Order: sequence, then C-alpha cells, then structure tokens
Amino acid sequence: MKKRIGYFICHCGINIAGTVDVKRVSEDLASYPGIIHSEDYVYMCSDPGQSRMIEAIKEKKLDKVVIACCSPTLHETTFRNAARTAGINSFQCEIANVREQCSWVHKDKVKATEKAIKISKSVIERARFNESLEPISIPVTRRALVIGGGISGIQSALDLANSGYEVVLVERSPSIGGHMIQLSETFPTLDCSQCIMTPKMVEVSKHPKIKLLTYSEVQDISGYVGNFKVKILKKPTFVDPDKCTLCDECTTVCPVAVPNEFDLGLTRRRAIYIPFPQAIPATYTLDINHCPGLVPIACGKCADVCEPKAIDYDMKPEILEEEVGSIIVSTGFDLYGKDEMAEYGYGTYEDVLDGLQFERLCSASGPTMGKILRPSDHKEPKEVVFIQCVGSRDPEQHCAYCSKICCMYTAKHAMLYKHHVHDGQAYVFYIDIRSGGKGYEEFVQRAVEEDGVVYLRGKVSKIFEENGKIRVWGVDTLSGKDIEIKADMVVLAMAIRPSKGADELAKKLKIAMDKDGFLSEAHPKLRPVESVTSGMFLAGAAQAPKDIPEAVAQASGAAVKAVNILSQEKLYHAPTVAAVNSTLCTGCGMCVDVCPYEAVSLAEGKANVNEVLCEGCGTCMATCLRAAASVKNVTPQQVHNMIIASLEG
Amino acid sequence: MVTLEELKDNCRQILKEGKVKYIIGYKRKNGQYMTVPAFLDRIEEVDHLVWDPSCIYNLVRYLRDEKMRKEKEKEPDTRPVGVIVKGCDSRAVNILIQENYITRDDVYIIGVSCEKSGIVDEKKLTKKFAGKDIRKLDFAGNGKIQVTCGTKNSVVPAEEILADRCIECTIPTPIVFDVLFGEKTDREVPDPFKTIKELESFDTTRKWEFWKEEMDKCIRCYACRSVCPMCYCDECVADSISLAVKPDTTAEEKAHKIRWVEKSPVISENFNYHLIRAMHLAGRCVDCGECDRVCPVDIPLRYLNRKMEKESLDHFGYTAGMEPEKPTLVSCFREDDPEEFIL
Amino acid sequence: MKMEEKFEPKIVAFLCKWCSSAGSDLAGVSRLKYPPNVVPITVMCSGSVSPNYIFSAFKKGADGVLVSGCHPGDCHYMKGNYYARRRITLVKELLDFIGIEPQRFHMSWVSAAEGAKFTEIISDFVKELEPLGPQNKLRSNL
Amino acid sequence: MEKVLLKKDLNSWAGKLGSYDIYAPFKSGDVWGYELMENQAEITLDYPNTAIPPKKILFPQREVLFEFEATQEGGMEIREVLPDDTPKIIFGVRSCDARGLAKLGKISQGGIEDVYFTRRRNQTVIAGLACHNPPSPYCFCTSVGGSPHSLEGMDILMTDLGDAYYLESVTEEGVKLMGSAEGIVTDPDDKQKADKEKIHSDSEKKILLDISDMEKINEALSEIFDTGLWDRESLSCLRCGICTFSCPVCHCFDVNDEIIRTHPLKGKRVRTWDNCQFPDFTMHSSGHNPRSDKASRLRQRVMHKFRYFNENCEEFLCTGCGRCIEKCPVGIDIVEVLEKAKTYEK
Amino acid sequence: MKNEYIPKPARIISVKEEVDGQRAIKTFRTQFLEPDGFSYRCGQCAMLSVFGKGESMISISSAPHITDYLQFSVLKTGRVTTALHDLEKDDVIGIRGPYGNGFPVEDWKGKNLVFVGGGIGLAPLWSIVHTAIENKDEYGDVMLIYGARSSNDIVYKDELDGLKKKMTIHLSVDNEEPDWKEFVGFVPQNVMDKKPSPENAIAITCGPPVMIKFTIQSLNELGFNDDQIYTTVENKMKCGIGKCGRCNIGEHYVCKHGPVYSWEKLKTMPQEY
Repeated sequence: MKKRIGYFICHCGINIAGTVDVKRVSEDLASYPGIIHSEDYVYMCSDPGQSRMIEAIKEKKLDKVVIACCSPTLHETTFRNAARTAGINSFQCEIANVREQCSWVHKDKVKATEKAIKISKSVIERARFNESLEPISIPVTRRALVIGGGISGIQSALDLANSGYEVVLVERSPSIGGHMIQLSETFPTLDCSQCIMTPKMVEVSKHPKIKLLTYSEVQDISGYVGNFKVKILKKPTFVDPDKCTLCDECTTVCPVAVPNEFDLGLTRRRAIYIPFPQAIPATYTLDINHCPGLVPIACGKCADVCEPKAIDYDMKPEILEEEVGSIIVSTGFDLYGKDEMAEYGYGTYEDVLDGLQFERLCSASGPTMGKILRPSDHKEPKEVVFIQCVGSRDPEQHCAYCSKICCMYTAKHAMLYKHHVHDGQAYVFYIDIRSGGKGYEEFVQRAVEEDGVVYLRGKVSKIFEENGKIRVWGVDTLSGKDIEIKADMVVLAMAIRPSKGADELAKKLKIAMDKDGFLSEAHPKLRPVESVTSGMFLAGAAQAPKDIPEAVAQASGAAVKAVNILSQEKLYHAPTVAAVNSTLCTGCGMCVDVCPYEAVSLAEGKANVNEVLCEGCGTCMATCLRAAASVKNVTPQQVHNMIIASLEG
Repeated sequence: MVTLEELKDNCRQILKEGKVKYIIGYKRKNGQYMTVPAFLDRIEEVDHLVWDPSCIYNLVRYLRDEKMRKEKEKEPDTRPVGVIVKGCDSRAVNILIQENYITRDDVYIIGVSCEKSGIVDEKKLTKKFAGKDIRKLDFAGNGKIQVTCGTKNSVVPAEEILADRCIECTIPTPIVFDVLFGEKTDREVPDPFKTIKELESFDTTRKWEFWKEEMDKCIRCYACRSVCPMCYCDECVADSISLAVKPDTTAEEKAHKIRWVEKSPVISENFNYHLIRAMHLAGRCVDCGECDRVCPVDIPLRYLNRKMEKESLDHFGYTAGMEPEKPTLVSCFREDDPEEFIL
Repeated sequence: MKMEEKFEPKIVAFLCKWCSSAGSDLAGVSRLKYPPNVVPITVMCSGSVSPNYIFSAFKKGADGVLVSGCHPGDCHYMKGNYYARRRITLVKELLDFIGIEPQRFHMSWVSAAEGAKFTEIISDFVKELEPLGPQNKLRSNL
Repeated sequence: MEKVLLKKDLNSWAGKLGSYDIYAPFKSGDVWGYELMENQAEITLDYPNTAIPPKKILFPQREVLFEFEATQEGGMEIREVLPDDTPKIIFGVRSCDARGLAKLGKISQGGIEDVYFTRRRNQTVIAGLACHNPPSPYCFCTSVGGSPHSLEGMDILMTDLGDAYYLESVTEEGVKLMGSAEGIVTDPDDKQKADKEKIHSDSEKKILLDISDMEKINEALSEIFDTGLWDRESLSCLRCGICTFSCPVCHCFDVNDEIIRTHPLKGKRVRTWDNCQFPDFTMHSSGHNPRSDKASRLRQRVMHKFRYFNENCEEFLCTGCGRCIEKCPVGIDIVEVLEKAKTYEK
Repeated sequence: MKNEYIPKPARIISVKEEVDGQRAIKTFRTQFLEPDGFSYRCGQCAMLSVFGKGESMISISSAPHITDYLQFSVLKTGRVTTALHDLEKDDVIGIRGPYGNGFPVEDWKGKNLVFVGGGIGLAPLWSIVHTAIENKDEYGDVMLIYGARSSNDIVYKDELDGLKKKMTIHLSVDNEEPDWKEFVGFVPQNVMDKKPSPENAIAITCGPPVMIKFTIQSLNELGFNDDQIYTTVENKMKCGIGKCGRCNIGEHYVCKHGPVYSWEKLKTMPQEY
C-alpha cells in the first residue's frame, strides 16, 4: 500500500509565516508523492493545532505525519504524543525544523520558502521509510553492587539498602572504612572522623539488606543495565569470623612483623592481624603474603593458640556470582607515593611525612596515641613545614590537576599541630589557597589568625637533612625573599591519584577513564554521577579528588540514580538502535571496534547488536563496508532519499 | 634467493602429508614465459610450479572462492589451503585474518621473497624487448632480472621492466608465512609515493582533466573488484544487485536497496563506483596492483588506492596488513589525529 | 534582455543532532542571518556520515557538502566524531586528488553554543562557492 | 568495384565524407579503441586491433530506450528515443569484428527485430581492413569459419598494399561509398591484384592457433555438459566481464530505469551490456540462481558460442578475434578449453 | 518498424489483495489508456513497467476471451513487484507484450485437462483454466489440484468457491489447520491421493521448482507420459523477446521457444531454470 502522509506547517504566529510563505509550502507539498493531507495552521503546538492533526490522522487514515515547525528539541515529544493519541505509532511523526533552521535565519521570503519546501520534503522522505517502533523493554534485577567500601561506598550502600534494595558491597581490603577511618579530625568542624565513621560501618555490617564482601575483588562482569552478572573473588582470610572471639592471642604468637598499612608504615603488624580495632567485619586476617607458609605449614603457631579453632589453613578462595541491576563504583584514591615523588625526601627522611601519616600521628588511636612526635626520635617537633601541591598542578612533571582537598586538610593539619604543640610553629608553603566550601574560608582564616600558622606563598626548592633538622629552602614569592626553615618535621600534601588497580577494574566494567586515570562521568555538567556505561554510576574520589561532604553527596546521588533503575520492573530504551543484516554481514568486526557502547559483538561470524546497550549513534553504519549495519529510522536508504529531496526541491 | 626446487619440495611434502587441501601457485601459460594461477592438488602437478618475475597474480584472491566453496559443502574438508604469497600478497592474507574473513588456520602460507627486485610488467617488458622472442624470466639477484630471448640471456636492472607497484614497493618480503623462501630484505625506495605526489602537484583543473579522461574509459567490467582480494563481499555496496539474498530476505529489503551507482558506464556513475571503492579500500589496499593490471582499458586505478595508502600513512601512521590483531584504519582513532582541514 | 540569474550554490549539510544541529538552532534563536543555500540533514552523529552520502550528494547536484559534528571530546556518543574525522580526512583527500575544488567540501566542529560559528561557516561557504559556479564534475550525467 | 587508394589520400577521402560520422581506431595510452573522429587527419589504420570491438558503436554499452515523465494529469508520457540518423562509417574494422557485426545483425533480426541495432546498422558503412599479420597471437578466425580477409559483414574491404589500400566493395553501400572517392582512387593494376591476393593467402597462414575438427565440436560439447572439466577450467576465473564485454558477438544486456528527477517523476529506461559471467546474471528475484557457480557460467559461455548458437544458426557465436584470451586477466583460454573438451575423458 | 521495448501506458482499474504478509500476492486488472490491439493466448506473459523502478515479466491470468481488462497476479518479491504492490486503482503502469508461445490449446482439444498448481503458480494456469471452462464442449474433464503453504496463501479464493460447480477442484495446505477440511500435505502428495487418470489427459503444472519436480514424479507414477505433462518456465524471461540472453537454456531462448514446455522436451535441456 502507498504511504498516507499528512503534512502540517505551523505559522508559529509570524515566527515562521513572517519569512516563509506557509500557504505556498502547504500547496506545493500537497502534490508531493504520498501526501494525502497538507495544511498550514497558526500554532500547531496549541491544543487546537494538535487536534487538527489528530482529526486529520483519523479522518484521512494517515499513517505518517510530518510537522514543519520549530526545532524537534522543542515539540517533537508533543507531536509524537499527539500522533499516538490519534492511533499511529509515535515514530511515524517527524518534525521538519523550518523555524530555527529556516525562517529565523533568513530574510528573503522567496528563498526561505523554497528552503522550507526542501527541508519539508527531505523530512517527508525520512518519514516515508520510518518503521513503527516500540521502546525496548528490559527486565531489571533489583539489586545493586557497590565496589569499594570507603565512605562513598558505605554511603551509597546504606542509601540503597535503606531504600529497600539489596546491596552487595565489595571491598578489597579486610575491612571497610577506606581512608576516612584513618583520619583524625575532619575539616572544617574538627569532629572526630572515627566517631562519625564507625556507626556507619556498623550499620553496614548489621544491615539486613547489605551483603558485605570484604577481602574480595570483582573479577569479571557481563551483561548490561538492569542485568549485570558479576563474578567476585573472595580471598581466604583463613579465619572464621563467626568463631573468632577477637582474643588477639594469635597476634602475640605470630613471629612475623610487617609495616602496618593502616598506620602507613608508622607501626608494624603481624602476619595475622586485625587492621584496626574498629574493623568491620571485626575479625582477623591471615596475610598469606607474609605468613611463613601454609603449604606446607611452616609455623602454625596462631592456630595452635586459637582456642575457638577459628583459624582454618585450608580456606580456599571462592568465586561468588552475583546478579545485579546496577553498579556503583567508589574505588577511592591513593596518595602519590615515594616512587612518584622523590623530590622532597619522602621515603628518604623519616620525618618527611605525607598527609595521611600525619593524620595517624594526630589520631588518638594512632601510633603515638594522639601525641605528635617525630618518627625518627619520638621528640615533639617544634617547627613543622607543610607543603601543598606536592605533585599537583604540575603539568610538566606530575599531575596537571588540582587535588582539591589539600588546602583544607593542610590548614587542618597546621591547626591540629598547634592544638597539640602549643609552642610549635607551623609553616605552610602554598601556591594558592582554594577554600571554596561551606565554612572553609573561615576555617583557613582561623588557622592563620587563631593558631598563628604562617602561610608562605611559594614553592619549596630543596629539602635536605642536616644535624637532625630538615632544612627547607624556598621562596616567598610575595616578598621575593628566599626562605630557609630548619624544620623538625615536613608534611607533604601529596597529589591524589586514582586508587591502584582502578584502571583494571574500569576495563572490566568497560567504564572510560580520563587521561589521569579517574573514571569518566557521562557528562561533566549534567550527568556527573553516571558513567558512560548505562547502569553504572560513580561515587567519591574514584571520579575526581573530592572531600568528604562532596563524596557523600555524590554517593547519595549515585544511589538515587541506581534507584532510578532498581525501582522499575522494566527499563525502557529508545528503539532507534542499530540493526545488522546478517545476509550482508561478513563478520569483519569493524562495527565491534567502533561501537562506543560495546553494544555490538560477533556471534557465529556475524555482528549482533545488543539493543539495550546501543544508543543509535550510527558509527557502525558508516563504518560497515557492506551496508549491513543501519540505524532504525535513520537508515542509509532514508538519508539517501533525503539527499535527493533536499537537492531536487 | 628462492630456490624453485626447494619450494617445489616443500609443496610436494605438504601435499604428501595431506597437510593442505591443495596449493594455489603459478604455472606457465601454455608454453609461454608468462604464468597463470595454478591449483595443485596432486603431487605430480607440482612439477609445473613456477616462481619467477612473471608471477604477478595475487593468489590470495582465490581464498574467497575457497571460502564460498566450503560454505556450500555439507561436510567441507577443513584442511588449510596452501597459497604462495609475495610480500604484498601476504599482507592481503593478514587483512583477511584481521577482518575475520578467514582464520590463520585456513591457510598454509608459503612465502616467497621478491628480494630486491619484483614482478615484471608485461607491457614494459614487451616494449623493451619488442620483436624478440621472450622465453623466460629469472631473478638475477641484486635487483636485476634475466630475460631469456631465444637462446640469448640479457640481464637488466629490474627497475626498467618492473611493474609500477613493485618499483614503489618497500615490503618485498612476506609479513606472515608458515614457510619462507628467499631472503628477508627491505627495499630502499627513495620516495615510494613519487607518482602520487606528482599527481598531487597538478592544479585542480589538471587533476580533474586527468581523472575525467580515465573514468570516461571505464566499461564497468568490474575486473578491478573481481581480482581484488579485499573485495570479498557477496554483493558490492556500489551496485547492489540483490545477489546476497536468502530465502527469508523480504521483498522490501530487495526492493529498497540503494543504488549508489547505476549500471550505465557514464562518467558520474564510473566516478561514484571508483570513489566508493577507493574509500572501501582505504587502509585495506596492500598495493598488489592487480586492479591496475587487469583493467582492460588501462585506467590507473592503483593511483586512487595508493593515494589513500599515502594519506593513511601520513595522517594516521597506518600501513595495511601489518598487524592483523589491531583494529583497521577506520575502526580506530587517536585523539590527536590531525584535523587541520576542519573548520 | 533577460538578466543572467545569479548562481545560487546548493549546499547539503550533514549536522549531528546533538551539537551542530543544536548549534544551528541557536543561530536561529539568536536571529543570526546566513544565506538560505544550505539544506540541513540531521543525523545522529557525524560518525554516522558515510562517504557514500557525500559522493551521492555531489552526484545529485550539490555544489557543496558540509559535515559537522561535536568538537573532539564533546561527542554525545563519546567517540563518533573521532571516527568521522578519520573517514572524512580520507574523503577530503580523495576528492581533492581527483580534482574537485577543495572549497566544495568541508568538515566543521560546531558545538551547541556556536550559533555564530555555524552562521559564519555557512556564509563563508556560500561566498567560496559563488565564484566556482555549479558543480558539474560529479553531477549525474545519466 | 575494386579500386586503389594511396595511403596519403585516405585523409582526403575521409574529408569528402563530411555528412558521415567517421569512426576509426584511435590510440589513447597503450589502448586502441574506436572513436568518433573529429579530425580526419588523425585517421590511421596502422593498428593491431582495438580493445573493445566495434559492436560498441552499433550496440552501445548504454542505450536509452525511451524517456518517461509523469504528466500533471497523473498519466505517464513515454518518449521513444531512437538513435540519431546521422550516417556513420567505421574505418578499419577487422574481418573478425565485421563478422561479429554480421552475427549481431542476425541476432537482432531473429524473431522480433531490435529496432535500435537495425536502425544503426542500416545507417552505418563498414570499411574494413584485411589483416596482414594476426593482430594477436590468439587469433583463430580461420578455425571458426572466418579468415583475415573475410568479406562477411563488410561493405568495403581494404587491403594494405604498403603505400596504398586496395579497396573492394562488398555491398551496394560500399559501392556508393567508394564512389565518393572518385578522383583520388585508381583502378587496380594486375600487380596490385596479385599482391592483394598474395597478402590474403599469406595472412591466413600466419594465424598461429588452429583448432582441428571444429565440425565435431558440437557433438563433443554435448557429451561433457555434466563433467568436472568446467570446475577445473574455471578455477582461476575472477567472474569479471572482460571476456564478454570485449567479445564482438556477446550481446546480452540488462534493462533498468534511471531516474532523472523523482518528483514529478522523470527518467529513462536504458539497456546496458550485461554479461553471463557476472554471478547475478541469472539471479531470480526469489534468490534462486540457476547458474550460481563459476563453472556453470564458463560452461554457458563456451556452450552458447560453440553449441547452442551452432544448433540454431549453424554457425559459431565466435569470430576468433582472440580478445577474450588475450584480455583475460588470469589466462583462461577458450581455445584451450575447446581442445580439452574434445579430448575430455569422462 | 515496431519498437518492441516501448510499453503502452495502462491504468490499473482494480487491485485485489489475494494474500498478505511475507509472500503477498495482489491481482491487478488493467486497461490501456488508448485502445490497443493487444491480443494474446493462454499462457502468454506481458512485461509490466513501473516507471522509475523497471519492468518485470508477469503471466497474464485473465482468459483471452475477456476483452475489457488484462489481469495479472503478482507475488511481491523484488524491486518492481514491490513497487507494483504499492500501486492503487487509477495508477498508471506500462505494458508490452504479449510474449512467449502460450499453451498449445489447439492440440489439447478433446482431452481431459489436469491442472496442478502451487502458490502463485496458479496464476499462469488461470487463463487456460477459465478458457477450458468457458469452452467446456471442446475439452474433456477439467480437474484442478492446487495447494498453498496455508489457507491464507491460497489465491483466487472467492473464484475457486464459485468454480467448484464447474470443475473438480482439490485443494491442499502444507500443514494442519483448525478449519481445513481438505487435503493436508504437499501438492505432489495430493496428486497421488486424487489419482487423476492419464487416459487421454494432459497435465499442466506450475509452481515452485521443487513442487514441479515432485509433481512430475507423481504424475509419472500415475502413468502420465512425459509428453502428457506441461509446465512453464516463464520466470526465466527477462526482455521478453529473446535478445538479452538471460532466458537462454541450451539451444533454447525461453522467450522465443517457450516458456511452455512439455516435460519430454524440458527434461532434455540443461537444468538451468
């Protein structure tokens, strides 16, 4: 049967009619092949305008309509809904933009009218071969996976769980808590980090909807939004947490001592250990890398002393398979280490510390029980130099970006130092002070005014040890004077890097990373918590350096985004996706290479489109040498006819 | 240098062992010095095998026939097919592998090195030895070719009679092979894109006059795409002929195939056909030059593909058929790909 | 005596939906003016523009063809414009090689904010094409 | 009528033929082809043979059959497009090609007449040229009922005597044409007559290929229809169209509509050369393809030329010009195939 | 000199949808815009043009004695037939012809006629079926054995009902259907089931190639000699006049020598149809 197309041109008051002779257009189009009905109307988008369209569709049994009006971004949905009301598929309604792309940009009425005709004809040619499509529906597994158990992951997990959805929280270390649990106090309120963090950790461990998998890593992931299948490797801790009574006998007999990660090497721990007293899950872990050996058992002392027989040397790694509908990635950050940053004597001089080490020094539960003492001689440092932007904002040698939180935590460190060592002097070398945030600027001012912290604008050129002092050479660029400080301790505000291993995970998840290795958001402004992969969201410092409130806010945001998916029984996806003609496809795989969404794969030598993942960009279509791929309703056939119509016009 | 006897022995051996289904090689054309493709499935046929500077065919093209044959058979013999390849031909095999058209196991690649010379252009040869009774061509080493006329041998610098493509060839040794005969060498070419640069230096009008005259000659016999190992599509996009039709192909699908190019051999259609082909060969053409050779009206088709080859290299550092495990030229990008021309 | 009609070049512009088409919408919203010689064809992404479209447009009588997409890094589909850039580079070189005036084929990056740039590109394009006269080289001579 | 024309006068003869479109061999690059000559001074007959036979003049690769245009009233106006009626001369046609034209003429007139070919043929005079030496090592005209100086299909046969052409009229048209050369031609003397005869008889001996027992070929072919010969011989075939497009008697075509304007519809119905070696030649729209493999297509080409046509018309659909052998990019040799066909053991 | 390539414009006066879906069939009746001396015989074909799309050879399914229209039943299968299916009443197409030799009806006079058709294969038989019924005295018994994939695929449904009074009609569908009371199975099986007598009979079969092959086997089994069996290979016809080369099978050009063949002749020809 011939197509029965209706054509409507909107005057848009004088917006269109002022430059385009709409009567002439409508008359001209009336004789165009397939046009059964052609009319002009003053405001097509108005209720009477839409009614006219609906009436015409019903009366003249139209199966397609083209409305020449404003940009489709404005009223495409309006008219498509109206078309559906009239009983035709919404994809049988197309918009010809004769306002923004014609009447508003031209003056010559004759030429603008001709152009409006060409635009209309070309859109009619598109409509002529439009398929009727229904949104693609996808069932949803109504559970979520959160990767990373720092504050962001915890927040996301709790928000999701409290919304009623099951959450699998995967943490690679033996305890959740991340970096926040290492901190002493938090800016700008100086409340105790552990005090506000532990209740959340406990809540996670007690929450009936949260399945906590610590000492575990995501190994493999397949599927797509709403239907991910995740393989998780659960590494053996060799300790049964249910039996363990936390008596700590095992650590006393363990012959091995290694640097304690939690205290960043400021203390040592045993091969069997609990990372920190408040660890969740509250249990011990046998660190296989440092244990003298299990196969064959080389030592066995810990098991010997364990009364409840909680230690099981035969524990094996487990692979767990979980099905989830949505994933939040909150893999956090690491600080620049000594491998990356050797300039300032970090790793060489004992009394040159990084920010996290200083946090541990300040912490009441830290290695010095809250006293600030030099690691080298356990004396109280009287002059401490804090250096900001170590590795940050240095495009030539290090990271080009600003690590964002250093200004604030350095101010906090200086302040905390003064609170501990009243007669001490804190110096801060800075490039700029970035203290945007609620109460932040006031906080920095307090450090300067109340705690007498000396801020020096400039870079440190050299640090070296001499006579038990660390000599810091620098320049105060404000006064232009060379500065030399004989410090007792130096604290470096190291650049923030994506957590180690985040890149591998990103590859498994097929989430893009930016050039610095942080995970890429789908849109820098409008989709800051979504990854480019549908159904996966980002939280916390994995996406970019951020402070706790920001991380928590993003985590909650990500949780809501995940709920957007999980709260639905089915997801709907635009059906204008690619399709492959398998007769023509030779399976060369070029479309697989170019697809930005990993939506195309090869099966039995033919390309296959996962319609759920496909966004319909059509790059496969232009890449395919055999014209086997095409995007529904923007097929090469349609574009070919549009080209002809726009040139014949 | 390639020893023909060794090559033959290897072929006999793999046939004897049943390692290959058959071998695609070269044999003499009916008592003449030029060769034709040979399909050897019996050991005794290997006696006729030839390798000399007349072996111009890119035999990789026949892997397509083999694949089609296999697809038709109910219980196909899945042993590999032996194929004799030169440097350029081997890159064509690589592309077929890169594009999943064949697997590495489908072929037993018998590489032969062109070393410092290459394959002779029959037209140049007959011009140079006009009126002489050419009997035989041989590689004479050191970039020379021995031409036997009657009973007289003359050794000439290869460049004088080489096919154009061979003159500009920098990869005379197979990139991929199961067994290689002859020496692995490169070929120093002062400017492999000299001809293209010359054409580029023409002004717009002169370029157009040049190509218009060439395209006007095209009779659309499609020998160019028929001989091309890369043109393995069942149905060419340029003139969809509904050849790729299955019982479930709908009438609409057949009816609405786009005719980018009409059958009429007029300039606009000829241009469209050859432009589409050039685009489709960008990053895939290995400059085996076969399209150029087979053209019955002597359109220098190679130039179009060679131009694309040049741009692929200049802009994107890409050479076709070198790394089959990597994406193709147009299915990858670098963020810093040049874009001076973009407004 | 009949005045010789002024040559009005015909331009087909393939605009990606998200940036360039939106940019040309902005030109409209801003009431910028450019010559009416261009007919836009909105495609999803510049990465979906097949060389066949371009050749076909010339064959059907286009005097100029424009392909326009998002700036690198801004593609709605992340990478489509990078692929387009490679492909179109080759088309550009090829057309130039066979003697099509380089002024007849352009690619541009026009963001949704660059209404003014779109206006300028079209105005310049028309100006460039006017002295060249009709494109008859690739036009169908069936 | 028999006359002698000095070679130097060929151009002035051509100059007298102003009312005709003159086609003659023309070399572009390394390739000879028949071209419409704008400048008579460029006419030369010193050439081997053209790549594409002169059938392209009488049966052009693209022929517009008619034009159609939708009328305002919803009808369709159909305008027949006939070849223009300017008389034509083709100079230098070789005997094989002239015979080819004669065969095409028979095909065109058999059954329903093909208006386009007939009309062109009727207004064309063939001034052919006998061969001294076979233009190609693959010539085998003498094996298929022809000769290097065959008169079939000619209006005039010219024989190169060195400094002059010996002209023999074959048809009334030829006589008329030779009449126009009055004043610049002379009557041949006995030596010239003898020379011509000698050239003719010598030229036959120079043909290198000779297929024996051609009278038995029909029978031989009829016995090997279903044999493996065709698979074997077609192995190297590329499925291109060179052999048939360059054949002086291959005449298959396709008919298509070409659209000039889609709305209101205007277009042309054209026929273009087609080719039994293209895989889509016999393709049905259902997807059924009776000759889907190379072997059956090669068989069709050989069978049609040497058996089917022979059974209908008692002659071969081949003039032995050797082009398909010479031009085949992979050395498929129809003579070789025939030889094998004769001796093929099932 | 008549230019055989030029079609005459004709108007579609009615379109009837016989079968819808994947294998759609429509029946068109047409009238020439200007009176035309178009006369034809049973089994001949005509070339239909859809301008801008091309031309396609279609069997004439109306009987020659009907003079006010030409009827064609068209299976939608390719470019031209799809375009034809898009046409409506009053649209203009082009027609040239008639082509082919048609059925040797004169030779069949006085004989019993057995028509065996499958799917769209009834269309080429339809003119002779009607002719035979119209001239009942000239022929013996007329039987039609016709089958389709399903009851939805049966063409000329309404007419078949009416014709049942005038001739024996045996229908079949390939697979069981709820309300189907007639034969279930393939056409050749139905032939074996209904056992038409070869006595003084001619069998004319048309349909898909596989069906024809097995129908002939069935007929042979029932005692039909090869010279009693006829079929038509009109789908080989392309230009209609034996010039374009596509219809060449062996020494025959189907356009000139066919398309109607006795099996006795066709079986000696190369199996390239």
